[in-house]
Amino acid sequence: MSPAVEWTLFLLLATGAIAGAYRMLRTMSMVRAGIFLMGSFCSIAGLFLLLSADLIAAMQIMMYVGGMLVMIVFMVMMSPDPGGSMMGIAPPEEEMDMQRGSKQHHDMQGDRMNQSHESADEKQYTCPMHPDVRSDSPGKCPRCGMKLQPTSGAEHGVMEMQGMDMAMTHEFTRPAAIIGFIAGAVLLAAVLSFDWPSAPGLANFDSGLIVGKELLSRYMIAFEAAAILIITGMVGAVILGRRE
Amino acid sequence: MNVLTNAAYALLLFAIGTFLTATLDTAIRERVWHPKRLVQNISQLVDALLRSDPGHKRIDRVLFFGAAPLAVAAVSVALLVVPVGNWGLAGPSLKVGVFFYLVVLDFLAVALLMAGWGANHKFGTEGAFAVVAQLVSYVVPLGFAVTGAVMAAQSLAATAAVQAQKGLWFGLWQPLGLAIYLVATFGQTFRPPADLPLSEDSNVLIEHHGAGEALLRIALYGIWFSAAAMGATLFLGGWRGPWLPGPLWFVVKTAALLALMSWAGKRYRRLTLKQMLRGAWLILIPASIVNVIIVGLILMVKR
Amino acid sequence: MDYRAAFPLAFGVFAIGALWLVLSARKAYPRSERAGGQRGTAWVQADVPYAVIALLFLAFDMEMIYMFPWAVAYLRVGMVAFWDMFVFAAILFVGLVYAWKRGAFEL
Amino acid sequence: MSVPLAAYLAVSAVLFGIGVFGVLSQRGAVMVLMSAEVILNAAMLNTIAFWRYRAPNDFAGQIFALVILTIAAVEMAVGLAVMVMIYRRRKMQMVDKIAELRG
Repeated sequence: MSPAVEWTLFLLLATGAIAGAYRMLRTMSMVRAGIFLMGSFCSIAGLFLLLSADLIAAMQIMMYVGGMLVMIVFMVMMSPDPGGSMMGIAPPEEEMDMQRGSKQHHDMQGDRMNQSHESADEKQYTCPMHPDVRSDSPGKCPRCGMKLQPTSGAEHGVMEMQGMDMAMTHEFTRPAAIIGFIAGAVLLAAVLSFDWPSAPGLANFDSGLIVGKELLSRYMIAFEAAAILIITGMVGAVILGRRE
Repeated sequence: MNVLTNAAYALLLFAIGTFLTATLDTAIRERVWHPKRLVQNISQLVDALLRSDPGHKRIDRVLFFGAAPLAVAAVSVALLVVPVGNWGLAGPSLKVGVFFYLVVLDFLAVALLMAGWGANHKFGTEGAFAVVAQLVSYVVPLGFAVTGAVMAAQSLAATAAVQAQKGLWFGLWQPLGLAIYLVATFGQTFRPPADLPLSEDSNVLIEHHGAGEALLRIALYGIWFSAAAMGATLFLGGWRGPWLPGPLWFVVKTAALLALMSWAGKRYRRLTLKQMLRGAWLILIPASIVNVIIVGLILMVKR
Repeated sequence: MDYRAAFPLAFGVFAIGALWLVLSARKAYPRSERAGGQRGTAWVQADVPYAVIALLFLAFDMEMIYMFPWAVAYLRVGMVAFWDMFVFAAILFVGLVYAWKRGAFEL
Repeated sequence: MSVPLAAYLAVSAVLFGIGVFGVLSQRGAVMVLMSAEVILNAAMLNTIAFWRYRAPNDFAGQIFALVILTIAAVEMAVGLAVMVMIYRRRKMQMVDKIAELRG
């Protein structure tokens, strides 16, 4: 593979992996979150292919496509608004009552939205993390410093519905972001400060055969431990998940 | 150059496969053999492909419009690993080809889920739930059925399976494996009688019209073709056969499986969610584990 | 190990398909041709009947993944491999029977 | 292999940071699980990259990645089962409202 092609593929897949994981955290729609994360995992599988670990790449996709679809079903089942009210695409007034999800949205935010319809330039702005912070002009939240967003905006973090708190993130988001940033930055600095050796050449091999042989000889303990782990998971799932 | 050849191979197979499948399905389900009527199905698809699919105002646009391209891309990648003849194409000789195929098959379910949920319609959502139910039921038996062929071929490459069937077809001494493969294929490719996500009141295509619907239907035909082709490759000796050239044998065997499946789709009533889940977990999965053990015993004794 | 063709094929077909849909969606589509039908909401907070089965599926999916490398090496390793997988499959079978007894498949 | 090892490790480090941020900031229990999956995937990417660049003839790296994948799957199954239980009892699944798991 020529260097240009390899770099292009690497950059595409790396962008996909990082953007997918990040978008997963920033979207209101649960289904979109699952699909974005699936995209991230599939990009990582693509990176595995670039690293010539074809078997692991296939296993990764097999596991995570199934796993993410199951997760999406659970999120849709358990969260109060899995569609993010279908990403808050504000429906036209006359079609409002045809859609229940939007109708609730409408009831709750009705006054605010009507206001903004009557006087379009008197837009209200609110902090994604602190719904009680309101302002008539765009700016920064006095409490956490995040950018204020218009209340009728689609993809902001907070919605009130049926009196329930609908925020995706809790109030410690800023410290969490700092910790995450520090963790990533420390690792990144460590990675970049070291002079890594280049890759040795690779013979043409059948990874399925080699992994199978290793699993049945040197790493049989991993194989049997996996069986125990899987049955533990099954029993746990059945006990915890069954109906009363 | 090799990359382009492989890509062109997969796309050509996609086009031919869709045409073959659509005409055969029409012929068997509607019992018409008139050539004009046979191509009508295809011409309708092409006609729809030229019309637009604007969706309505409340769809989730990313998911709604992403579904059809994802489905088509998945099918063309899946067809990359199907060997049609002994031409030395790199695509069919991928080292983990069979596993690769099963993996790519899952993306059709993802696409249908996206289509159903993105439509923002009650029936679409129920269709999306049915898609996941079908995936949950049929992936495992399909994988276990394929395992039997992999054990006998001692390789995950599809071409190795064809080479290993020089003497006896796997389908002849693993009839249970072939049967489980075929039954699970209905579920994985959303063919009748296991087409609950495409039925009237849980329909993932409910809001799709024009080009979007046409692309998804083409992908459904294509994936069905690929499943039959893979079945022929793994259990019926692939392109191997006396007298005739390889590709012709491949087409004959695939067409036979397609005809069988089309007939079954006409013969049996649509399965309900409960029937699918219970049938898969109480019959297919135990049977497929038993199949793996039987195949293992036979191979041990034969050695 | 020539997987190179998969990348341009996947990206290319996806891009062409998406472009086709987006470009054609710009043209007007006669409203009368659309299928009618009552539009409900997409989402009702429902109890998915197959929740436990979906969790079992995760475990079996993992088992299947282990099955493939095992199946390739099976004949070349010999009798040990057979007993290994026999134990593996038996454990799973026990899990399946347990789930069945606990009523996981009573939908 | 013209792409250096450091590039893969950098991607993995960024993914790890995103995963940590997600685990600490999300309220939905399933979202926390998904963020944990991102962390595990960062680890897997590291493992495979080191396998390819340091010891491609010893398949221990791939086996280790497989073990991580297994753990991720089982974690997912049991985590979701716990959530189903909590959801069925209390009809909610926001982690900061669940103080104790004894039920």
